[in-house]
Amino acid sequence: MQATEARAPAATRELFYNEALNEALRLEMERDQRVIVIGEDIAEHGGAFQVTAGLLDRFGPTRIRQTPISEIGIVGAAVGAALTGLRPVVELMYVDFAGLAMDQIVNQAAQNRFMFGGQARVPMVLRTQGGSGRGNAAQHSKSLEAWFAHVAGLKLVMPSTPADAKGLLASSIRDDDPVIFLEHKLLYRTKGAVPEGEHLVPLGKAEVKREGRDLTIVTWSREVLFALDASAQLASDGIEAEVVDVRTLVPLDKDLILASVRKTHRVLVVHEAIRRGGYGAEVAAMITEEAFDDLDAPPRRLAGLETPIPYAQHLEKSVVPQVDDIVRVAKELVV
Amino acid sequence: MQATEARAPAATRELFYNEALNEALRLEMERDQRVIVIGEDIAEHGGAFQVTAGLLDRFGPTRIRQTPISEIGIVGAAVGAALTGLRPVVELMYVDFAGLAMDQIVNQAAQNRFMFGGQARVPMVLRTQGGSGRGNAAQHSKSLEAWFAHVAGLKLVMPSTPADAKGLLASSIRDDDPVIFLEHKLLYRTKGAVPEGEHLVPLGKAEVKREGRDLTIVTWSREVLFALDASAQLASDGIEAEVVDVRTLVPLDKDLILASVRKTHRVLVVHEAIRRGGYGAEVAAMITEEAFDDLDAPPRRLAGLETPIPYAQHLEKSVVPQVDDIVRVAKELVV
Amino acid sequence: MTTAEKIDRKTALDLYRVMRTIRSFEERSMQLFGENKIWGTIHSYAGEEAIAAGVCANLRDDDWITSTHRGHGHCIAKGADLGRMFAELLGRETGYCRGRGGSMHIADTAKGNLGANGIVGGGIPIATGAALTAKQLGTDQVAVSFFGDGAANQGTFHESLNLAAIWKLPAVYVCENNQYAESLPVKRAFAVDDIAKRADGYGMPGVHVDGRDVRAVYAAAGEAVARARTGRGPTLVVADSYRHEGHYYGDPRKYQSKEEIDGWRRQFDPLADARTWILADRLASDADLDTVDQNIATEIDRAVAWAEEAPLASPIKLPDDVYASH
Amino acid sequence: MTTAEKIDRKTALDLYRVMRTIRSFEERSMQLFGENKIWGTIHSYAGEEAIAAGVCANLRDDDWITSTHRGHGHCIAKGADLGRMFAELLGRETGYCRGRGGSMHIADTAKGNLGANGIVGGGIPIATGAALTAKQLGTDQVAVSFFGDGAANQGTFHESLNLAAIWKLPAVYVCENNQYAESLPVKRAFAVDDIAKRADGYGMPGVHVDGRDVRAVYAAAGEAVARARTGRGPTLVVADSYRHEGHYYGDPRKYQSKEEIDGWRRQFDPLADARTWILADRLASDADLDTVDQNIATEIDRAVAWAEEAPLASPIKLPDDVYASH
Ligand SMILES: Cc1ncc(C[n+]2csc(CCOP(=O)(O)OP(=O)(O)O)c2C)c(N)n1
Ligand SMILES: Cc1ncc(C[n+]2csc(CCOP(=O)(O)OP(=O)(O)O)c2C)c(N)n1
Ligand SMILES: [Mg+2]
Ligand SMILES: [Mg+2]
Repeated sequence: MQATEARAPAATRELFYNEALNEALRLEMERDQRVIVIGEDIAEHGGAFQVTAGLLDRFGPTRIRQTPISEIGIVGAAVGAALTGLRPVVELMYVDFAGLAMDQIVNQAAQNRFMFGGQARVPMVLRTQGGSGRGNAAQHSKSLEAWFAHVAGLKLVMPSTPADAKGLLASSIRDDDPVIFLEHKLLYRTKGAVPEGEHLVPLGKAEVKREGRDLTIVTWSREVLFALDASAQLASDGIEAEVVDVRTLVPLDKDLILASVRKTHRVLVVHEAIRRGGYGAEVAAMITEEAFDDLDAPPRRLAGLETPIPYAQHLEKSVVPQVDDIVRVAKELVV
Repeated sequence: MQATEARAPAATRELFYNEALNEALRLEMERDQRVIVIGEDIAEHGGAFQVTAGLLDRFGPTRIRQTPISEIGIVGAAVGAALTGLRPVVELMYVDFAGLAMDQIVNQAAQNRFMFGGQARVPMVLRTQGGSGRGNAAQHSKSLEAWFAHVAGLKLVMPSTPADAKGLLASSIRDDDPVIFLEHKLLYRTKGAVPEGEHLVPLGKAEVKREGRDLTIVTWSREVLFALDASAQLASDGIEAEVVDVRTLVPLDKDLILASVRKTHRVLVVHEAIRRGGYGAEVAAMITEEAFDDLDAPPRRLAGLETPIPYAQHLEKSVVPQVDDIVRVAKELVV
Repeated sequence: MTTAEKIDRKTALDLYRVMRTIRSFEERSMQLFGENKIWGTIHSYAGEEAIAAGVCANLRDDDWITSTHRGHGHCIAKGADLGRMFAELLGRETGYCRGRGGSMHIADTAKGNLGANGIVGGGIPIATGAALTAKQLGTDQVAVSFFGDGAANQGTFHESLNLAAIWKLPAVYVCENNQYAESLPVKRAFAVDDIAKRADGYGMPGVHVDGRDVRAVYAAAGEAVARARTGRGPTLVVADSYRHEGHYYGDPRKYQSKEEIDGWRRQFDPLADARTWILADRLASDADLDTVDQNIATEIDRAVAWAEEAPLASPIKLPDDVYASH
Repeated sequence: MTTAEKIDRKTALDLYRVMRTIRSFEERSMQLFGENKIWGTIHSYAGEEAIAAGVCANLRDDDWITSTHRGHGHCIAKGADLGRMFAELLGRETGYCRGRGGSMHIADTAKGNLGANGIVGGGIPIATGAALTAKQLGTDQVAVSFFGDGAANQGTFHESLNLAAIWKLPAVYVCENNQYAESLPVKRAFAVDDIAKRADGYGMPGVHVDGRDVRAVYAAAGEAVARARTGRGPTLVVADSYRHEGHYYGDPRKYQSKEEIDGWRRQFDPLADARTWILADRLASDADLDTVDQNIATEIDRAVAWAEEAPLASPIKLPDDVYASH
């Protein structure tokens, strides 16, 4: 895989995150006949979050394959299709439903290559979305990246901007391994500049979304936006936070994270998933192992409370890190 | 729940780990008619690891309810039974099959109480076993505690000795919340002294299985035995390792772990599960957060390589921490 | 199809009252949603009232049900308090779930409602487990699982029905075939005409009933419940129906034509039908039914007012609500 | 039951050869296991050879199969190299999976075997996906999923058969009913007599065949494969059989009486049966068949010797074998 980032920058337009994903799907489907989309509600309705809108008209019902509600059947069919020559992109409507399909994701997709001694490859993408913020309650709001990160054989992507969404989805589709691609329900209607035409963001590369010298905030998905807002507030108090958007959780760009930490000597890891056993623990533990002597304070974690996500708006907000929480903890850390 | 540990010590006998579990099941079933066991192969065959041996004869086929191969149906039935007055103990033959039942474990069992505002309780135990060491390869050898630890609403137990197996299983059955009880396939035929009669080990209490002053090894399940062996070797080189057996991963006994770390100033976290996103990251991150200034070195993690478990014996050993590995890393840490 | 039986005045009025209550509840929730007072998602049961009403009229308070994302109707038919339901939708401390659940997660365990479920097919094994409890403890309780046509293609359906059949559990599986699973019409989701046929594969009776006709549902469910209660095992009941609204509040319904919607809505209105046969069978007068309607309207107003007066759910100590024992 | 058709000499000998190879392979694996040369678990396919042989005789190298934990037979019938199979069981670098897979995970993708599976029911959706590839790319390939009676109670069975039916995929689902799922007899796992009945619920043909009779299997599978290949959709074939050995090597078989085992073993020996009808139909002589047997014995010896000479699988860089691209 090759990053285009080195080339002359392409023209950009402002797109919503879901439009950017839609564009990536369209371009990859035009480029490669083997790419198909498979999932619930993705045809006439265009997907629960309109990521596949218009694709039925363009590619027809065999390449935009709408399914009954049969999560493990669908994911398993994608595994079989990937093994035999297609490059399926599965849309799982909510990551909370992964518990129905985890066996095919882990025991079959992720392990196939290793288990069979390298005979096959499983070029499939499982796109889904998670996160809270829409009042969908405990069965439609989880953040489950830690489950996938803990599986040998999966790659794991969580873009925070429309441009990254497009570029990382295209790269994921071209990747020869099973990629879990996690969107966030509250990012779909965020806008940003997106390069036209082919745009690839390589897997495994984090990005500094804001430079700073006083502390490093390592985060991903929707919390990147919160961290940027928080950084703006911190700046007005004279604290310059560097925001590292991890983008690809597996493989993890340790070099970029460590370089930032070695500069700022303080680190705050932020994610929406519950704290206990969250991927933030991995990031924090890795930083401590690799950069202990560079740290002026222990890495802090700011993450979801250990509860299911409640329904009511004010309750929901109270269990996942908000902008103010980041500001508060960052200040504690820098003092 | 009350620990019996304070009372006069009961008479003990040497039992195998699976016999100790069997005894706990028998005693709890005798004590409480609402306790039933449900799972595959648990009747005439006595369970894949002989944990339910003899219980069919004693309690009959309605309380030792052998099922077809229908993991999500079985776990879901246990949830429903638990909600309505039984106290089911499910035997899931291999933790690797959890991917088939994760939805009922997480979206239903774990979240029920919170989601419905405290109307109900889900007193069920999901017993299963994991780990490598028997040549069962990638789909029968995983260690998945990190998945369960990252779910709000589950408790998580991983005993390493026959006595703990008995005492923790009894406590888990009497607990009013869903408990994931993870055994290890290579522990079943290990022996130890087990108290007769009622024996309860409280959930949430770690135990120092060996005292030492030079470093703390925090670990659980089968690796406790490896750590004890390693400690003996280390001792002959003048290094005194303290071995903390976590026993209950959720709730985690932070106090005991931190007290040990504050004494030794060096810590090694060991587990068999793959390192990336393993529960060791949580333990290491917690220690760093809470005891940064007491640490003479960053907490080290020794864990499984990031591969599925291979079949061949020598390959299998090469991907999970062995006694020698613990010795080696402990020495690096103490130097 | 099971044919409808003659029904007495009291039963007719009870069934009518439940159906009207459900319809009015749904209308008011939609309104509240439109006013941004409810958030998240709601799925209207309008058009399907005959199923919940007809089935639950056969149940006792100590019988159990499991419900779905489209669960208001089941909840009401099982005897829930409307005020506490609205309070839940409005995120109040007095709601059934203290604002933690919302529309997709209302339970009313005191009345045997083990809960709505946001996971399609998620309630089927749970009802099966409840039926196991009844059998194990030797009670004569029955467990009913409501689920949609969409859920009938989930693995949980398959595994649960088989378990219930081999163990002869006192369970009734009620498949509400409202013609769609979100945007997917049943004819594209099944290659078999009659979902009830699947029962044969498990060795249990499969009954297909007109879900518009509350009398037919009442009779078919009555048989199934009696079968379960008397130890003769589970039944699959498939009830044809149609949801009047979109899948969720705000569904643009791109997958349906206006003609289809209008035609079906006219053809499938169990409430209007009930009024018609009640009058035709002279079980009650127009005025009687109007009085029922008005009483329900008043009750709904009161329930909403009660709910709106209650304090918002307290966010204090949420983590303490996760476990029953610490 | 599909009736067996007359079969020509070449086909008869081919079928016999495959069955005998499987039997001999299993005998030798058991022996090697007993000698502690193979570890982990092995599940013998002895007694069920007619199913793999009869089905795969209808397949081309570019057709796909998914197999099970009891997978040696399917692998051999699909054309695998015995040496590489033994090498896998012995943990050698020359094994099909370089010692990473073992008995429960042999694949031979060059011959269309997408792999054995340690997850009961795990291969059913995968075969369905392979059939989707064939349909999508417009080839005339067929995908066959082998699975046991136990797997027929898994959710994956249900969801996959429905998908294949609504999409008319070129898939054949072969349920090997060997009377047990581990210690659970089919009569306790199903409340229905004939598993093939389940096909009705998906709108696909369900065929019940005597899995002892390789001619019957060959014919029934032939029809199903032809149906699939010509775009007429999937079929469920249920083949009755019996496993001669325990569930796994070392199974104490507490759930079976000696009488049952002996009786069934005599009654269900497809290999002995084949010898009988081949002779009766004068398709080959005793001497011909003895020659086949001897050749296979030699081949097995050679295969084991070749496997044992190979180096153990290398543990170097295992983590690099997890991903195809880095
Ligand atoms: C496991 C799962 N998959 C998908 C969804 C998204 N979803 C919610 S309702 C629904 C349709 C359900 O159809 P059906 O069972 O027929 O019930 P209906 O909505 O028609 O009442 C879907 C796909 C879900 N909530 N859970
Ligand atoms: C999902 C899952 N559940 C349970 C097991 C344990 N197990 C292995 S084989 C087997 C029995 C399978 O029975 P069946 O499908 O009839 O195949 P058979 O062994 O009879 O060939 C079981 C329960 C498993 N491997 N996978
Ligand atoms: Mg529906
Ligand atoms: Mg079987």
